Amino acid sequence: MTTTIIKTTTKILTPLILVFGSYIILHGHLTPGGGFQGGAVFASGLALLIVANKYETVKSLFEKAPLSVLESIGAVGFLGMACLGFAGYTFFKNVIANSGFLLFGGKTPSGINPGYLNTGGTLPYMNIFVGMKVLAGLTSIILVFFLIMRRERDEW
Amino acid sequence: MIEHLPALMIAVPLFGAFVSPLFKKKQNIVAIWAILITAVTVGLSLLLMYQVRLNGVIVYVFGADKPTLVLPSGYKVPIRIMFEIDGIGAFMAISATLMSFVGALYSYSHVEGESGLEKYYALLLLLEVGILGMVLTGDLFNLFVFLEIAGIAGSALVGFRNYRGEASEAGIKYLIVSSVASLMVLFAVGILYGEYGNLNLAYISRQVSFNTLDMIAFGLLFASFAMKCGAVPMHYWVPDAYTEVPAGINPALLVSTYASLYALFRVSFTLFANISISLARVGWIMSVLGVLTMFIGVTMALVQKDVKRLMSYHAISQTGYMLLGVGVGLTVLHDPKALAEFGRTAMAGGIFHIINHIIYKSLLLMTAGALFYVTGTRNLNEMGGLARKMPITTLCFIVGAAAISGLPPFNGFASKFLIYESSYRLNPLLAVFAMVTSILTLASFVKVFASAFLGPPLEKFENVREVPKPMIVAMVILALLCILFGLFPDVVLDKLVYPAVDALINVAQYQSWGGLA
Amino acid sequence: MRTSLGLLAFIGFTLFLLAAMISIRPFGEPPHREMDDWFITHAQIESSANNVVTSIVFDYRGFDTLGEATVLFTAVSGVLMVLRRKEGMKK
Amino acid sequence: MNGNIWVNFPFIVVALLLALGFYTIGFKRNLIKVVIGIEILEGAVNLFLVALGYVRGGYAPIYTLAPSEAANPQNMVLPTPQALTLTSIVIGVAVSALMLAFAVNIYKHYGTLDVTKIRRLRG
Amino acid sequence: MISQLITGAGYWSPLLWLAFLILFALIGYLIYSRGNPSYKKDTEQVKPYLSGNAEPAKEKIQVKASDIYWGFIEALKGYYKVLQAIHTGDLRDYILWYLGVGTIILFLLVGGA
Repeated sequence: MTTTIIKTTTKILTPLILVFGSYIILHGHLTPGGGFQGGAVFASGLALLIVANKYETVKSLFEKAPLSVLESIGAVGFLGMACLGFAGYTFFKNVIANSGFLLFGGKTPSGINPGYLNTGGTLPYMNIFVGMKVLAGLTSIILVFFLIMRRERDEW
Repeated sequence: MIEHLPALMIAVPLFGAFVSPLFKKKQNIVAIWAILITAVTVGLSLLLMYQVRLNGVIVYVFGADKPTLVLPSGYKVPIRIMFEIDGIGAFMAISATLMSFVGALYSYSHVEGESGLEKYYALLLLLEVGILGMVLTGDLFNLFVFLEIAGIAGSALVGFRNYRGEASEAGIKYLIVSSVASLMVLFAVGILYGEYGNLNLAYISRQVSFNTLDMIAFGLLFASFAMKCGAVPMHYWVPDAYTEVPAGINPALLVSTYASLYALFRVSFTLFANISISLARVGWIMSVLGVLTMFIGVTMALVQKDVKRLMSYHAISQTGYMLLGVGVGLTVLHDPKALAEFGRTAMAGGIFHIINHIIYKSLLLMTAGALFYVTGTRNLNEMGGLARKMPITTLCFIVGAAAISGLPPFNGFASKFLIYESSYRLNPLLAVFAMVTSILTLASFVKVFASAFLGPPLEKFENVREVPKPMIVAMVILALLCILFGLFPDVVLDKLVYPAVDALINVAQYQSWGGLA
Repeated sequence: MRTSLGLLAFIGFTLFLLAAMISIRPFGEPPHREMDDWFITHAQIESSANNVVTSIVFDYRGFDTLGEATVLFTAVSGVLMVLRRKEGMKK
Repeated sequence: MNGNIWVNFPFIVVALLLALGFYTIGFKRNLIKVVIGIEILEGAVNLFLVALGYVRGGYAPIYTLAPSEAANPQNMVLPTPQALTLTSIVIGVAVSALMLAFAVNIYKHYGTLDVTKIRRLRG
Repeated sequence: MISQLITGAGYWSPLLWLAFLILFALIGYLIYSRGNPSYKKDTEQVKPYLSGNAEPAKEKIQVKASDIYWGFIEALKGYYKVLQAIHTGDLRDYILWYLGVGTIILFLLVGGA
């Protein structure tokens, strides 16, 4: 399934898909979407890369990609953001919200507003970690299916 | 930090599971890491039980300003997820952590040399996380999430030996059964949410009424959890899964089955309290299911040739004892006199039987795994004369077999004795079935002992040695627990079991979040 | 035999599902929305997020999301373990 | 049976989808079709959860550049079912991935996906 | 204090039971040791009598597991035929049984409500 059309479409579309995925991850606390959705979009872009290339190319491209490390980092980071609440509050307490913290700590005006990126407390952090984790996980699932299909087609 | 104990119960094994895939290529290090984490969780669960005995129900609200801030200021409904831990939750938590620790210790040698071990130990820890979340949570949707975690981790571990086709077959069977059950649970939870606009177990249990929709939700929850805990005639996945899973995972898998049993009890006693009390029918359904489970399980076990499959059918039949004991208690729950006379004793027997059965069935399955480890087969027809070669395994097997067949002074007798005497008071037929089941259990274990350990030494097992140290240590720990629980049953009853029973009976305390509202 | 009994069970179960779905409250008129009203009115104050759903997913019910991420982690580990190439070298 | 049945039409559809999923699981011979049946069940339950949260004439519970009528919280649909649905969708993805992995392994060892032949464990 | 198990209809004490077990074992051993053998050693009196045939060598006897309780299973053949027939390893039957039992439970609960 590596015709010229698909290769060209992939070249054009993949960067857009990746950028859109990261946009969804980053604006999760303002607009529809969030870590899971953005991560899924990002992973679909990588999946396009996977299915549009040859087995050897994909293998050499993704062999050294630290997917499992990335997934573990995302998961542990998510857990760590949740553990911030142990400082005086409870597990999963949103400690950064409206605290004037440098990043994502701004105050949200009540009611309808155009939406400011520098708000949300721990939510954007969690979005980023979860997005990292989801894109790594889904990509590794697609990758292992792709590799095993190509590898064992002749065995079957 | 002590007030964050319920959160740590989940966070610590979760951290261990998230980190362990990083130990690729270093199999021994990841095994030791898993043993360490599980040991820490054992300590945490013991501390949790101490806290529960100290101050009743423990409530932990996730994301609130204070751990005990159930209701926001000036509001009438709980809005956040909370853990609500009473006697039986802590009881199940202790069994879960203990069995995970023993299983990790046993796995150190049992799966040594296989590939993908970092995933194996990560999934073992995740299975423990799922069980702990199921037994500690006080939120219905959260219960579903942890049910799915336990189911997925368990089925993935069932399929660990991916070079055997049977392992994958058992894995997909377990996975499909558990996902269907969890989806029906989610459907019932959705019905309850649509009616009462909340997901908190205690709050819904105060609101729940007697209309058709509630009864349908109750039936769906009942049937789903009954299938997940392997009640006949929905038990077919149990032998497949228990047979194919590596023996080091068997303890944790057993506890995950009984976490579903705990959820069944929680639903029947607490969530639908004012329905179950007005319906002794529910108790009768549970008791009849228990009797069916006991009898069909043990009669199927008699004709098995695969040693682990035989023991899995015994696991089914022992689950019947728990259903019978607690069902008898549920039948007379609204009758204070009968409850004081024999209902409380019956529930004590049923719940005491949970931990007893977890201990000795894990011991037996581990000895079966040891046989598989040294002989490479599970077929009883091909074994024989192994008693001389592996004396400690033989001794552990004798202890476990005596315990499961209810011979004094081992722990199986204590709980079965309570169940006999109390179920006899409700209906003598139940006790008769229980005793017949016990006799048949003894018979089938005599068969295993005679064909695997006794008999002349076979020449194909000439160079069989005793299994390595960690497996020995794990088995001996469980054997000692069998003997101790059998010799001092009253201590265990007072310290562990009766708090759990009273937590199930005393609904008002749970419904008011331990008096917080 | 098997098919007929299976169809019987299937039809009975379906009838109960239909009964439940017919006797449920009317569509679009939730009777109790206290919990959701709290979320809608307090999301911007407590978790400073315009998207109420995200504030629920990551703050009010964040623990569910942790479990959800754990489910995904579990499934990835399971898939990689079930489809691992190098099979165990057992004695 | 409150009033007319057409008000509850989405819920009826949920029940029918559940029945369809159970039929697919119970009476199809191909393992992949059984997996598809599980997917149908998941879709039905997700649809049920979302349908529970709908408020007639409601707006999405998002304040960013929302129309002015949405300022009244009573006009917003319930956000909780959407969060629950998100969770259960991700869980469904995880379950289906693992089931398909098992199916691949089973096909490699048994050479077939016929459920009536994948029966080495019985009795 | 001696540990005992109160069951509402009496009690059971494992330690007491163990003490009595040991006691009676001792008594039995005493009676056994008082007696003296009335048979002569290494004559045919001590050989097992298998209806006149010679006893086969111990190493030859390997009882297969499926031969144990043959009579029991033979007597319950009809019961076991039904039971084995129910246990088809078919994945779809698992779900169908769930549907059936769920229907029965729902009928018992809702029908009675």
